[in-house]
Amino acid sequence: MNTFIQVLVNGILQSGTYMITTLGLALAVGVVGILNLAHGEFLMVGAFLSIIFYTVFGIDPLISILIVSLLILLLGIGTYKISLKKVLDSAEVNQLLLTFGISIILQNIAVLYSGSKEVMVINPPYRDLSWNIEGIGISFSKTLVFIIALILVITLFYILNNTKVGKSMRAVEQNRYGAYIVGINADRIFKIAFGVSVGLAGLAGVMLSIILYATPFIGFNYTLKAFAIIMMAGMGNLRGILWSSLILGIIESALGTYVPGGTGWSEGIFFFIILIILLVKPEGIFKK
Amino acid sequence: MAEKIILETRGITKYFGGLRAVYNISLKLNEKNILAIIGPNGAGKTTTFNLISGVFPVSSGNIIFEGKDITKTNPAERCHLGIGRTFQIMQPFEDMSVLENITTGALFGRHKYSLKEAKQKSLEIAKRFGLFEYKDFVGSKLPLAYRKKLEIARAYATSPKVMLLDEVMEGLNPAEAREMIETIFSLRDEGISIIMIDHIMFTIKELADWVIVMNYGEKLTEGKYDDVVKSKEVIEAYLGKEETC
Amino acid sequence: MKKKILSYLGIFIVAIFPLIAYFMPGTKYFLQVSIDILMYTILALSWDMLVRTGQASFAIPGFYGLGAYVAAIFTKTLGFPIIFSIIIALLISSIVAWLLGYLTLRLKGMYFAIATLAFSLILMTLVIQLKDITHGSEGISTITMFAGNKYMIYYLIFITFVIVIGISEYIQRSKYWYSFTAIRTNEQVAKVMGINTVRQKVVMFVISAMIASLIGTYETFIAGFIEPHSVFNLSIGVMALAMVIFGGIYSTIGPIVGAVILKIIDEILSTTIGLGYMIVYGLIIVITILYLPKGVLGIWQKK
Amino acid sequence: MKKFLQIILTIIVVSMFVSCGKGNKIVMGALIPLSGPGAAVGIGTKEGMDLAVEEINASGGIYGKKIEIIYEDDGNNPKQAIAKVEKLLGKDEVKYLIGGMASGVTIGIADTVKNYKPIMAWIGAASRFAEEKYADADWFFHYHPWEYYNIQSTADFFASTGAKTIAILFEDSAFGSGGSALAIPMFEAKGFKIVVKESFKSGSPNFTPLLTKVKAANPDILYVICYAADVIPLMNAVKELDVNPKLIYPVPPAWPAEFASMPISEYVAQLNFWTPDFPYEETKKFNEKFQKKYGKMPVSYWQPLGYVNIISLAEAIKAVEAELQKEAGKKYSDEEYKQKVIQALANQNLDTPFGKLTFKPSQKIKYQGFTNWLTTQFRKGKLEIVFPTEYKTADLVYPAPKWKDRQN
Repeated sequence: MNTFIQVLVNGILQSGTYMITTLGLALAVGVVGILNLAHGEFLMVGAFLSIIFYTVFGIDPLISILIVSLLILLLGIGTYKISLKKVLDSAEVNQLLLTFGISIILQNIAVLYSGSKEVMVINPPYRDLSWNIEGIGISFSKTLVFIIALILVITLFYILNNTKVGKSMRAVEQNRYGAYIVGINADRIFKIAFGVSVGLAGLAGVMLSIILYATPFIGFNYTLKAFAIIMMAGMGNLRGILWSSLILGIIESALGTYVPGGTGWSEGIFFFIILIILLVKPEGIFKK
Repeated sequence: MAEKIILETRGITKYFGGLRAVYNISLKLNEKNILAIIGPNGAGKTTTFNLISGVFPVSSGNIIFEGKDITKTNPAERCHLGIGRTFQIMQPFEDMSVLENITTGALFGRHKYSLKEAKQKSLEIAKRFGLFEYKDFVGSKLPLAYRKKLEIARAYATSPKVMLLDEVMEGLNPAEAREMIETIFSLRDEGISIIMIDHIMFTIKELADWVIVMNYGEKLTEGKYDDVVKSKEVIEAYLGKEETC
Repeated sequence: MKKKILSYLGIFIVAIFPLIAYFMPGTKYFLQVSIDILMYTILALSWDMLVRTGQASFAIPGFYGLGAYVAAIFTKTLGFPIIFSIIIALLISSIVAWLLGYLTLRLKGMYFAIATLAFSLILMTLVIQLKDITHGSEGISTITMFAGNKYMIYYLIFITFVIVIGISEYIQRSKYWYSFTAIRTNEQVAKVMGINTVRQKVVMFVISAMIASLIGTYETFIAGFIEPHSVFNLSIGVMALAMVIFGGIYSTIGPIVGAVILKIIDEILSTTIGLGYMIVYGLIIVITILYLPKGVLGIWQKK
Repeated sequence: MKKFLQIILTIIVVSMFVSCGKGNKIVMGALIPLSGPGAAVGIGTKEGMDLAVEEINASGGIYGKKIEIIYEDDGNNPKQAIAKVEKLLGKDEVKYLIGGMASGVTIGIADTVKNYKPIMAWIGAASRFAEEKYADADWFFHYHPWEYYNIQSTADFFASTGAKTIAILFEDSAFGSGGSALAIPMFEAKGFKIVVKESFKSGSPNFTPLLTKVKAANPDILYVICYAADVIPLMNAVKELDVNPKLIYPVPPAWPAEFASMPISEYVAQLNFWTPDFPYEETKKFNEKFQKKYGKMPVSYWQPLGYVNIISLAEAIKAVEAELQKEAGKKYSDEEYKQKVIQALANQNLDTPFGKLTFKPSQKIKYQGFTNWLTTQFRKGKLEIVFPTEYKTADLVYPAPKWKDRQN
């Protein structure tokens, strides 16, 4: 019984990582309509910045998280202005290639920066803090990631549905030219949405720097998984991301604990579930 | 009337999820006739076309073409049997020129012409529908009237026995409309049977041999134009609304 | 007409390249690089042919790895001659592609891309985990073809290259150009125009998969050693995409130009700049796509 | 824009064909990963090599001949590596092929290298399959220990602790799979019971499911074959789930520098090929030199290994050159010269940061360099050598205290 509860806890905490790394991309894909292959690299830059702030200026990640997210948000807006803006109307493959180019650049700048250090880590005091309740171990930092992810999902959901900016975003999502006609500045909305999307990636990066580490190549795998989770949830469906992450996190956790050799299969199973869902319900399992 | 029935639907019905888009529509199209379907927006006219051309499978009911049940066939097979259609929102293949659009119809339509024949054929068709001077234009850059013509030309290139024309008159000026009416007559005279959806009453009056009125996905009434327009329900449901606004 | 002469000239140069290279210092280096370039060209073409039907696939790494592994297993474990292993690899890939195609090709855009990506990653997991058959991550050592004779390898790949160009050009000039373009721009209309869209897409998917898998088998017998992380490498798929868009999509010459230029840039940058050269590589891609959205070929095309 | 690109391309192409004259130089070709995952190892190796080259050339080179290294990026990919080997050996005509990291690359280039038979002073590859590939190559000098040496040392050490059960976790690429494939039978042969064997994907690790399983199995030793990046998340999860094996024994090729200062590192033991704390004179000297040039401490054994790679080869060449110096006018043909260098390397007895370097036959190849491994344990942020006993600097703490009994 204890093991079972531990498995659930592990799965739920892992789903926090999936949520927080997927959320920003969902905004880019669902609202701006940009297939951002460099999402994971913005996340990676966030993790690097968090580590730099901690080691160079001694600023704790939980404080620098705002600065870093803002910096990455600005980086995103800059990237949008000089590059992405020009491919908004191009074919999806052009966006893929452009963001692929950006991801190569960011990755290799990070390679130069980290040099012979295989991995960058920091050790804030709460890093290995954990509670042990009746034999169930719960990590503080992972719980923090989960809670922040949850808050972000709910906030974003609220913003998209209830505020003026959010409503304009949804209007733009549905009909770009129509939005122009009713006086929404679509370009500005895209700029903001993409900036926020990338800023969220940066924020996720800061959280990863607390629970994991940073390497120049940490991002790509999260990009792939984020795309897959978005497809599973259904395009532009934020609540779906919450459920999809939970399901995948718990399955991964149960597989790793109960099945001999399970962890080795977990990535295969992860994508197998997604493939099946795409085939059975291509619009995503959690339709709005 | 002892005319031969070429296309018949028997109580076709379509649900989208829980929504009833088309319910129990039965119609008969006689050979070399022009059948018009009218009705207010959202009456299910275009959905009916999609069911006949196979774009959507029917939820229930049957479609009979030349005496054979074609309910279970896919759109391509229906095209090969001889059902051609145009789309209300014009959808030329954007990466193709006008001529290439038409060629595509000839290549994969009922006769499956070879590439050489199809190219030949498409030139003839372009001339026949007055598109020759625009033949190298990219489809999406054509003026509206010509895009309508392209829709018809492309469907015609598949050598159909029945053509489904979805609002081909919409947005045309009187001169263009007149030309279109002549075109439709000429198709009929060639032996093609036609079902058309339209709003513009004078063209229907002139063209249609038989009129079906739809509302809320159901058939309201049918008959000759003069009879139908006099029907009380139609005036209420359709003419009363449409004409006044 | 001029175009035709130019393309024959191009193929002629590729054909006699080994003779030119023979007189250069470091012959085999240039041969090896050209082998890599030709292999990427073929992959890029196979990706382009499929994307002409509107389906942007990430299954290339999957089929590349599948081909490589089937060939390696049949040669190493079962002792088949190379040529038979290659044929079996092609057969198996075509069956897998046929099944996968029927399942996934009704998905569009991103959904199809993610489904095929999932396929590639699932295959990689299988290969890593089924150690008894595949030797897992440690890889399989087999034999090299033509005893490692680079000239023979070059010409084998050159022949493949010509055949694939032939297939691509056939598609461009036959009725398939019409059906593919129609399916790509508006599948619904294409269906109503009498095009059996599912069958056309599946057939193209199978051909494209077989080409990727054939190149995978070549990799096995060029290096004589394969490991899952390098043959199921997703960057093989992304590179094919990059080369196609870089050169010019929906054509035969575009992917070739893209593959040749990108691969040569890669080689030159890595040997001259060394550490950090990928930054410049990334910049070149970004600048090209921003200023030449239709790829390098866009320079010659009218607006 | 177009013009700008043209100019840049022209410059690059021209610079490619203007190769520097060979003249009075000794050119070595280094094949290391400089992009993609593995770049950190390549960069570390390069730092070590650059340090050695600087040192040798500053003291006048080898009888006036300066050393020059051409670095090529193998991208950690066997096929890419083949092209680079062809460039180094065929186009640049280097006589010495050095560097190396991944076993896969080493296996993949074998057939190509055999066409040239250069002097291959190789610091990478630990897989037994790589050893097989070079079994007959009498020009192949392998510095890095084969993996069976480390598994053997590990097994010996485990036996010395009195442990009975082992849980093995390994990362799923060639490094971890290969290691576990060797380790499991060897441990079983020594009478250990393997209670858990699981693979995981390095790079995006989620250790909690695995460790929940380990906790249930309650092994004496938790043996983890992983990369540097995995160590800290692993130990965080071990603590989080309160997993208490008697000994935790991860074996990454390098440690994250910060790990030692973290409280979770206490009592963690591991096999070390090299650490900056090694008790040799040369180790201290190397650390100082490295610190002076780069302003930081070395972080992995690749830095000293790259250094040793050059120093060792240079010493051998120097020995041959010395013979030539003795008799003026004497000349060796290329082949003779090569054989002389091979001879010199074979007879080498060099003090290095890793201890003595000599080349002796291993299971398959003729010239194997290092074979020793030391077991160390983190104690108050420092690595103490606990096994084998002759090098011991501290006693092993076994079993390690349970998490709840520790201070922090």
